[in-house]
Amino acid sequence: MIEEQFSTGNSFVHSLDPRVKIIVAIFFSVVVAVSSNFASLLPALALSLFLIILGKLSFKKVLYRLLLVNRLILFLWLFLPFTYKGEALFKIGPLVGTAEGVLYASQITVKCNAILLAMIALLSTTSVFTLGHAMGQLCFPDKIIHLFLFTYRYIHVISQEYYRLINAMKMRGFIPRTNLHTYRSYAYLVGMLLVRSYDRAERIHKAMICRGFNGKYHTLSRFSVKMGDILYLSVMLAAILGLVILQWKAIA
Amino acid sequence: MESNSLIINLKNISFSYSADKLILDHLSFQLHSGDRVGLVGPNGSGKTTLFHIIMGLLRPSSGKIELFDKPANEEKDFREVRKKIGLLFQDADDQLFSPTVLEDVAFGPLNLGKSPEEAIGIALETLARLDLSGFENRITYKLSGGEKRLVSLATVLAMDPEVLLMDEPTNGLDDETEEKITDILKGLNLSCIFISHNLDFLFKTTDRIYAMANGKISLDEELVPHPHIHVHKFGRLPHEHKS
Amino acid sequence: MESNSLIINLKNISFSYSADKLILDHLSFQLHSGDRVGLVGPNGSGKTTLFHIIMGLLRPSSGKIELFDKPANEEKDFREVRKKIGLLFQDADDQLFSPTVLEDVAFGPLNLGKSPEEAIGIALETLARLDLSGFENRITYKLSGGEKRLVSLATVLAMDPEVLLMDEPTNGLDDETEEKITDILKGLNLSCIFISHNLDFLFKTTDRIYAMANGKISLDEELVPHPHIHVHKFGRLPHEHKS
Amino acid sequence: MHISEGVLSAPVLVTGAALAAAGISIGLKKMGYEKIPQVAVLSSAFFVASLIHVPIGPSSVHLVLNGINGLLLGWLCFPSILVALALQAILFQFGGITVLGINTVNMALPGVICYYLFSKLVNRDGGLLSLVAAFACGFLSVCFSGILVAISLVFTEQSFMSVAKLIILAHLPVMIIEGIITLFCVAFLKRVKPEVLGGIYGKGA
Ligand SMILES: Nc1ncnc2c1ncn2[C@@H]1O[C@H](COP(=O)(O)OP(=O)(O)OP(=O)(O)O)[C@@H](O)[C@H]1O
Ligand SMILES: Nc1ncnc2c1ncn2[C@@H]1O[C@H](COP(=O)(O)OP(=O)(O)OP(=O)(O)O)[C@@H](O)[C@H]1O
Ligand SMILES: [Mg+2]
Ligand SMILES: [Mg+2]
Repeated sequence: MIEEQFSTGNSFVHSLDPRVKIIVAIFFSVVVAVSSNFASLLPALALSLFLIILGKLSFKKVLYRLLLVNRLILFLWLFLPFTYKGEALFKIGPLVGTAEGVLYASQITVKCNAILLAMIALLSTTSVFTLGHAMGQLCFPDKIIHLFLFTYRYIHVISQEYYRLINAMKMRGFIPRTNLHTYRSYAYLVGMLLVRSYDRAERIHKAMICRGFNGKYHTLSRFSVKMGDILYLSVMLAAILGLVILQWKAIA
Repeated sequence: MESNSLIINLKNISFSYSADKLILDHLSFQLHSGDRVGLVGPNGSGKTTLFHIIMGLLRPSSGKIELFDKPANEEKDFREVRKKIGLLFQDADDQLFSPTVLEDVAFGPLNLGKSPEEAIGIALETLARLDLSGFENRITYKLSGGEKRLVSLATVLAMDPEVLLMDEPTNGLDDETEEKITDILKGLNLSCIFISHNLDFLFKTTDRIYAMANGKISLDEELVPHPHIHVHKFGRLPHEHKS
Repeated sequence: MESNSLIINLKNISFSYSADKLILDHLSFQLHSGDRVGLVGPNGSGKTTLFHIIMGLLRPSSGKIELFDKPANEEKDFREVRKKIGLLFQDADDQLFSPTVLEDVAFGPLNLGKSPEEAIGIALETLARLDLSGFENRITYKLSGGEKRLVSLATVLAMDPEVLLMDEPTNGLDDETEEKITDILKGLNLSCIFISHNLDFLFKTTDRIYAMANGKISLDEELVPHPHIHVHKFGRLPHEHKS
Repeated sequence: MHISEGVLSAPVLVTGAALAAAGISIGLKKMGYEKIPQVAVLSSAFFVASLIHVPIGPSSVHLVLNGINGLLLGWLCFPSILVALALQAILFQFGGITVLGINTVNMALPGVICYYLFSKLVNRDGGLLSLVAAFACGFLSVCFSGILVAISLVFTEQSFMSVAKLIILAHLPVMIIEGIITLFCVAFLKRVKPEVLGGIYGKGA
């Protein structure tokens, strides 16, 4: 169920220092999210596509991801052209689509996909555990980091428990339908998962205590910055600065 | 049901979880009505996987599955079959998800379309059959390991299956509970496949033992009786020599 | 350390999770340095509970605990003791909570105040000792059951304990892995208590076996060797007669 | 319930991030280091459970469960939901970095509100009242989330109004299902392990 589809590979992007990738991802996302002009959005989309190519990721898999995530965008397309005020561009029955509406919807689409592609190229090419450690070194609050690492660790154990339970239900003829029996059974399933997690948490806590845990977490991970990392970081930050200038010029 | 009819027929089944390792490798296997079969093999050899393939919880990458003389390919086909084949999971904890024993045992019959009254009737009857009368209102989660195992068996038997697949039924049980389960299983008049690391248990409850290795199943039909001497400490505590 | 000194001394310990059932009932038990002890008993007889009492994870309702000749009453007392007693849990998934094997094995030494470099050194050494070199960067949740068990053992040994408590170390393992663990445990020069349902395993790894029942512990010291004849099918598959 | 990247305006994103930061810091204060494994394992359970799709007519919806998350975790549901959303963003690209704050607020704030509204009622011995409270908890938490999502959209751009209304309307069946699931789930927990509901997580450090 939970696979890190893009995290393995031997491209240049895969070998980058995860801290560099996180910094670039944050700057890129923020700049693109607040941009409001095609003059900067289209170069941003091009840049993120370039990152995907650099990561040697399978286009088919990436495209599939995009399709899944673009459903809300599709939904917006059904409305925005008609509700956004502006000059009439086309008519479907009584509905009037405006040029501004279409432009606005296209803008959102480009923004969303540019950010998504960059996230896939930067974050999804790193294993979640590595990301967690890197965030720790970037001075994120350490409680969050440990919560993040622990949560990911146990998602696998609990999803296995979930699959075994749901299989056991199937095995006894359970077929989900729209009825109370179905909802009650799912509720019991969720309840059982929660109870088991509670117990497991207690056992883990005990196991930690037995190994001398006294509330303080230590981390072992350290990363070393290579020449390539610095180069990449400088080029990317320059490119993002370029996007800022483009956007600023367009407004001015 | 005609005796000796073919219940499970697997032909050239291959399966893998990930590209790098084939778990089942062109495996073929047949179970006839009335067969009582044991299955042994090292950890990770794919025994549990095989059960899940038979039940349609996992789909093979190639090969053919025929159950009760009909090909089974889609979820729809397996849904029918699951009413007739009962699977007991390796970990009884995975099988019991309702708050009380009664609700859990009645879950299957309810899914088969029985009315709540009928389902309760069937549940109580099945519990009685396994000597579990009085357990109805116990909280499943608080049962002991052996009790959980017995109640799981009840949940499966309540569906009145023709075939029973059990994954390591004696794992982690103490001798007394193990003996109780062995007796119950010996007494059941069903076709069955039991996975176990416990050869002595299999010897008592099955007629034939297959071994799984390298993604294939092989049968060792020969009886190789061999006397040997058994000496050990701890002889005063109640204990039993299996086989 | 002086040999034969008293390491664990439990006097009249009583414990219950809920008012209606006493799990430990005025239990007394002693472990001396160098003792290798097995513990058997039916499911739910309180074996795991006993381990948790020794480690101070549960507090008895009455009775006295002395560890390494000092009374242990409060969390503070137990903290010291936990550095010297290593506990292996029944479920390895509870024990391995770090992302990677190296981090998990280094967790204990780090808590004992070692520097990261020292901790890594100890971790690598311990892994090598258990034949697990090369496992450092494996993701813990992706290990197989047997591997998890071995790595859990490494996490405990990395703390260099004087006493080892293990809760059903061979449960669910195939013969080969079981044998490997048995060999490793036989080779360890530690005092230990092993809980197991597997008498043959205990016979190989311990000198004495205690039985737990009705909230008490009793010892059966007598050796009762008794020959008997063992005949079974399936003799051609590689198998081993334990004991 | 997620809002994708690129949809919301800068002021909404910044407000969301600020509110989330406030909620998270309250949550983190209440979460001592020794509680991290407990909250984490429970968060994983919620993560997994929220991937369950339950059928409704010809379609299906996935569970949200922010009501029961709030009941169990109180303010800690802020960090819990933050981490779950971050993982969804990394693993499935649902949501993203800039919307992480607003999405966290939209899910976690209703959880906290429901904790204050219903925690006492749900934990009462009285049968019917506590069940009604459980239903209301599940129903309203999704309802509030829907309203917050709608507000985020409308504050971004007036022309989102009809989309926002439709989103709330579309969530009506989800609210009912969440109510029912929460009701049965609470009934389950009360019978099987009432301590879980007792709010040992929620009651602060
Ligand atoms: N969900 C899964 N994803 C990936 N690999 C899996 C999964 N389940 C099992 N495996 C792997 O498939 C192999 C076969 O597993 P399976 O559980 O069928 O073995 P088994 O014979 O039942 O072993 P055991 O005696 O330990 O129960 C093992 O190597 C296991 O690690
Ligand atoms: N956290 C708990 N709350 C309430 N009761 C418990 C708890 N843990 C264990 N028990 C009960 O206490 C009894 C003793 O449990 P314990 O786990 O110590 O047994 P055990 O001898 O280790 O059994 P097994 O061989 O199955 O591991 C059992 O009846 C069990 O149901
Ligand atoms: Mg198995
Ligand atoms: Mg135990």
